[in-house]
Amino acid sequence: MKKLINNPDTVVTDALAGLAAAHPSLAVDAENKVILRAGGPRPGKVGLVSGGGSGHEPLHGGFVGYGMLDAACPGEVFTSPVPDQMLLATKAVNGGAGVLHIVKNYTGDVLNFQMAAELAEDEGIDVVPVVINDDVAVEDSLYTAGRRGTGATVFAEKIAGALAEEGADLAAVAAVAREVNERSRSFGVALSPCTIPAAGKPTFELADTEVELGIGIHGEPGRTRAPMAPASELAAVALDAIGADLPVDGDLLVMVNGMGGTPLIELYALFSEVSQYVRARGGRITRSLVGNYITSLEMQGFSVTVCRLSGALARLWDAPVETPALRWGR
Amino acid sequence: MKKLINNPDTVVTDALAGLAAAHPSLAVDAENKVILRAGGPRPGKVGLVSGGGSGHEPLHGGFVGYGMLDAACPGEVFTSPVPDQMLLATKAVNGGAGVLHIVKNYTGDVLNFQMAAELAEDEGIDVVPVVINDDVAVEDSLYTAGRRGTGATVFAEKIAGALAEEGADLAAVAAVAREVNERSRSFGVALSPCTIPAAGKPTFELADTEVELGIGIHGEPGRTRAPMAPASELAAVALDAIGADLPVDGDLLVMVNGMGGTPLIELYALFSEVSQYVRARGGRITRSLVGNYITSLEMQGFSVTVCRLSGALARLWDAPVETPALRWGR
Amino acid sequence: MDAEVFRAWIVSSARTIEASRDHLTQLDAAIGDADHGINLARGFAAVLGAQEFGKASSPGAVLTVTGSTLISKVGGASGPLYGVAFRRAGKALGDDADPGLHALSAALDAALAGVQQLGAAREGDKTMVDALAPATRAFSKAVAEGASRDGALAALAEAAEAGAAATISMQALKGRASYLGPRSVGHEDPGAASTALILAALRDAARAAS
Amino acid sequence: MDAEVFRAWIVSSARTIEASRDHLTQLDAAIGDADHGINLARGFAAVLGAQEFGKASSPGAVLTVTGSTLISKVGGASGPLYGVAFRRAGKALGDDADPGLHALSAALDAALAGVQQLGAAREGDKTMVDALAPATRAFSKAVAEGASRDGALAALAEAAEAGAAATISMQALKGRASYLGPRSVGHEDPGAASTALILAALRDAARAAS
Ligand SMILES: Nc1ncnc2c1ncn2[C@@H]1O[C@H](COP(=O)(O)OP(=O)(O)O)[C@@H](O)[C@H]1O
Ligand SMILES: Nc1ncnc2c1ncn2[C@@H]1O[C@H](COP(=O)(O)OP(=O)(O)O)[C@@H](O)[C@H]1O
Ligand SMILES: [Mg+2]
Ligand SMILES: [Mg+2]
Ligand SMILES: [Mg+2]
Ligand SMILES: [Mg+2]
Repeated sequence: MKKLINNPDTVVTDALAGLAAAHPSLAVDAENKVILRAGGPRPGKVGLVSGGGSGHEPLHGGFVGYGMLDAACPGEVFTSPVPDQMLLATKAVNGGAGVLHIVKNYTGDVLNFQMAAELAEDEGIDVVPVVINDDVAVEDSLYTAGRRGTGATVFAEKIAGALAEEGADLAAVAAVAREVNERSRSFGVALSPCTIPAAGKPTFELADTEVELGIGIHGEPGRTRAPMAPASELAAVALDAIGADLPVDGDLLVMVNGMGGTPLIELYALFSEVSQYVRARGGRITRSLVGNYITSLEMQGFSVTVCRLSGALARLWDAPVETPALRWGR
Repeated sequence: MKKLINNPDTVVTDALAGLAAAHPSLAVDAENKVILRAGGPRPGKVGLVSGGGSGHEPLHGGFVGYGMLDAACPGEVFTSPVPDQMLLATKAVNGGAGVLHIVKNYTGDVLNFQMAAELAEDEGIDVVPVVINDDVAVEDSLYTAGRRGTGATVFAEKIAGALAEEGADLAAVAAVAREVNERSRSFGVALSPCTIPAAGKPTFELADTEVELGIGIHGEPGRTRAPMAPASELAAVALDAIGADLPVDGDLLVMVNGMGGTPLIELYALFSEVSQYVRARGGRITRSLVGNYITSLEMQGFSVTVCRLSGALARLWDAPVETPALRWGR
Repeated sequence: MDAEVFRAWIVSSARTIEASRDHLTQLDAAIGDADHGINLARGFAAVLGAQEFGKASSPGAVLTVTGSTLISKVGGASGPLYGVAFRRAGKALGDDADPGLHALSAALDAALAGVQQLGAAREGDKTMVDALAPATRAFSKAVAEGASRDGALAALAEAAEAGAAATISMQALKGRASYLGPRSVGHEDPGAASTALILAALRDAARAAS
Repeated sequence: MDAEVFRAWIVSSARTIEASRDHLTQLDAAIGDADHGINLARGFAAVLGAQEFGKASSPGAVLTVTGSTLISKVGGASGPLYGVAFRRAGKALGDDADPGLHALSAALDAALAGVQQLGAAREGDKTMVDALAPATRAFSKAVAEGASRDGALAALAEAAEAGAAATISMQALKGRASYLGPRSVGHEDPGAASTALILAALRDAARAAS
């Protein structure tokens, strides 16, 4: 394992120190591991808090700022944060209009956020959680842990953040986050595993001729292993899986997301395939992201997320945003 | 070799198709391999053209847009483009005020841009080339190929682009690009090699306990090989080399750049070390970039670029920019 | 069994988890995200370092502070689940200074109920429940049949161990391993494995105290 | 030597470059950026595909279109350098339909001058100049000494080959390999190696025509 770190045990706090040094627009509490917008809570604005394991950067800390999150709670690498962090963040961003928790659907994230919400409610803060579960690789069933939350988290954070910035109330902000989740689906493919710093060895072994299909974002193996294939075929596998659940026609917001170790030239090559696939099925990609937005350390691979836009969602997507990793309009 | 591509021979054009599909603000001529701002030349504005081998994305195509480049010419992977591309781009962006060529100092880039400039002059277009050579790993000497151009290219394109957008003339735009180059120094470190798609195997072998110091951006080995070390020590190696040539005090613009396969969490951990190092020597990082801006395919590693800011350069850095990879103020 | 025995249990759990850190992490790498050993080791180390842990004067207080610290320090799925388990057990013991076997049995039942209420896993879902549930059953059965303390705790630990081993052939329906579908079969559940270790530590701590 | 012989030279250069594509690329991987074979193979393939190449009716025209196409298709350092070399040689031959040995010698000198003017490399800098310069010298010496065509071309190819081999022990001062400093020693320069291949193709094409 070769990593640009000082020590596996301090990588999260070291990175937080770097985030703080690079972005004066953030107030980073490295000791308690909470990333806040500088300047304190916005009175009357719904606060948005998200969080999850580290190793998915820029998610979530890179999305803290005007028009998106008010706070992010990074856990250890691939480990959901603890309720203390979320409670601290919730209190810090509460401007009196309540706080939305954007939670990726993993048992750990859900349980820890749930505990934090109870504690916050005890302190008189209205909290509404929205659970993101967009990953079609996993069966959605009452009897299982359900679908994972992946790429749609970025969309929900952006769009709900824009609505909150406009002054909408907690119920409306939560509703739009839920709507984004319902209109979005994702599928991921790994070309290589990744190595958790504290574990020191790759999370799985993969031959040079194989890929993992239906991966999540925690370095776990996928649902199935398949022979390596050209970008066009891998794009089709992902979009077939998405399309089986959600028609990919109409106006679409599409993200081709790198898992951390895949260069941009490959992501653009893949985006070309995705856009051809979608066009052939009557879809129009009117908005897109191509790059590393929700990653698995240095894993090579990609995920595709498709969101069926409405006019209102498109308007909120276009609204100004000013965060380290997503910025336009100001 | 496992890559998210269709075919090593089409990766550059496939990626260009993706770039075109993702960014309606660009006019991509995939056949001739030229990336232009949509909407034709800006009358009276100095045109900015850059280019170089592919595999360094987002450089240069990701920096085409308002306040930065007017055109980029991508060559094959790690191979400088040909004069035909540069001539076409130069003619397409000439709004009558002449064209600046921003050229990274590699024999191939310099020779091909030189030929293109001669052809453009023949057609009556004023062309001024500015050669970027900021890499302190390489000795600067009349008897050698001289220093390589690396990270300072991003700074020069942004700052000269801003001045051109304000309507400055060709001499002034070229002068500010030269000034950025003179005030900037870079140093790079590789933790892993990369694989050129058409070559199919890694450009070098590196043990799990070793790093390459003083690398360029073409997958070449570095000046020396050294034992793997913590982020703090690797940051010090890079900054010692930079500091031996340029004092790292005063107001600084600093880029901690990923080589393509290094995750953001590591780049932020490294940025923390860089910022501590600089602070201890009287420097203030008042502006920064942390991320993948000038890459070597999927290589793991980083480069640090330091630019000593003046008030004028800081103002131009802060000016609005709207490109796929760098955007603020609009 | 007084507070010292309970404290010794937690100390020895911390030790066995630390010693099995890489093993548990490797189990999690196979069907999860390779952090279970790291998570628990961090959590138990924090418990031992907590001021209130050293000062807790009743068995119930020892377990409650253990649970609260795990909640605050572990994260992941196992943090809240183990945290709630220890807290519920501690609450069930109240401030009884020297709980007997029936009280301990009730506390273990409360722990299991807490885990199932929070995590909604049933037996057979391939989780820590598959170690904890048979273990509590074996313990209360042994107690009902008049077994000695050491005998009942041996039955507890043995059933947990067997339950953990039985997860190997199960397909996961809860937790991260469920994402693997049929590929989750053939691997031991890391949380069930750590539960077996912790309950073996209880048996050993009690035995050492007697 | 008429246009057909020159065309045959370029066709056979293309073939030998294609056959040595991976070898040249590996040489470049050691001290450069692993693209030299790929670059030249792409360029020569484009030359063979160019309409004007098939139609070029004089030796000078064959070389000029070869050079122009290489400039348009190769990129990198070698594209302009080889491009200028062939163009200068073609210009030097003018429209002589069947240039003799003295004309060929002058054309080769012009090619070398073009490369050095553009790239500023001197002998010993570990570049294609280290193959081209001794080769042109050996050729003009052989011609001056009254050697046969085949003999003079054999001297040319042999000197290029020896010059390329001699780059192994040199430290690069020009081109990408110079970035490696002392680490560039011990590897053959890829451009010198390809020059030796191209000049050997010239010797063979002439021999085949006689
Ligand atoms: N819903 C659940 N109910 C009970 N136990 C669960 C549940 N989900 C997960 N677990 C347990 O948690 C263990 C994983 O813990 P850990 O690796 O620390 O957390 P994470 O899965 O968040 O990385 C699993 O092996 C399983 O025993
Ligand atoms: N200044 C120069 N003068 C002469 N030849 C040069 C010069 N620089 C580079 N070369 C030649 O070019 C070769 C490399 O060509 P190539 O790999 O195609 O281009 P690049 O170095 O741009 O990748 C070197 O091996 C060397 O022989
Ligand atoms: Mg985890
Ligand atoms: Mg090259
Ligand atoms: Mg885990
Ligand atoms: Mg090369």
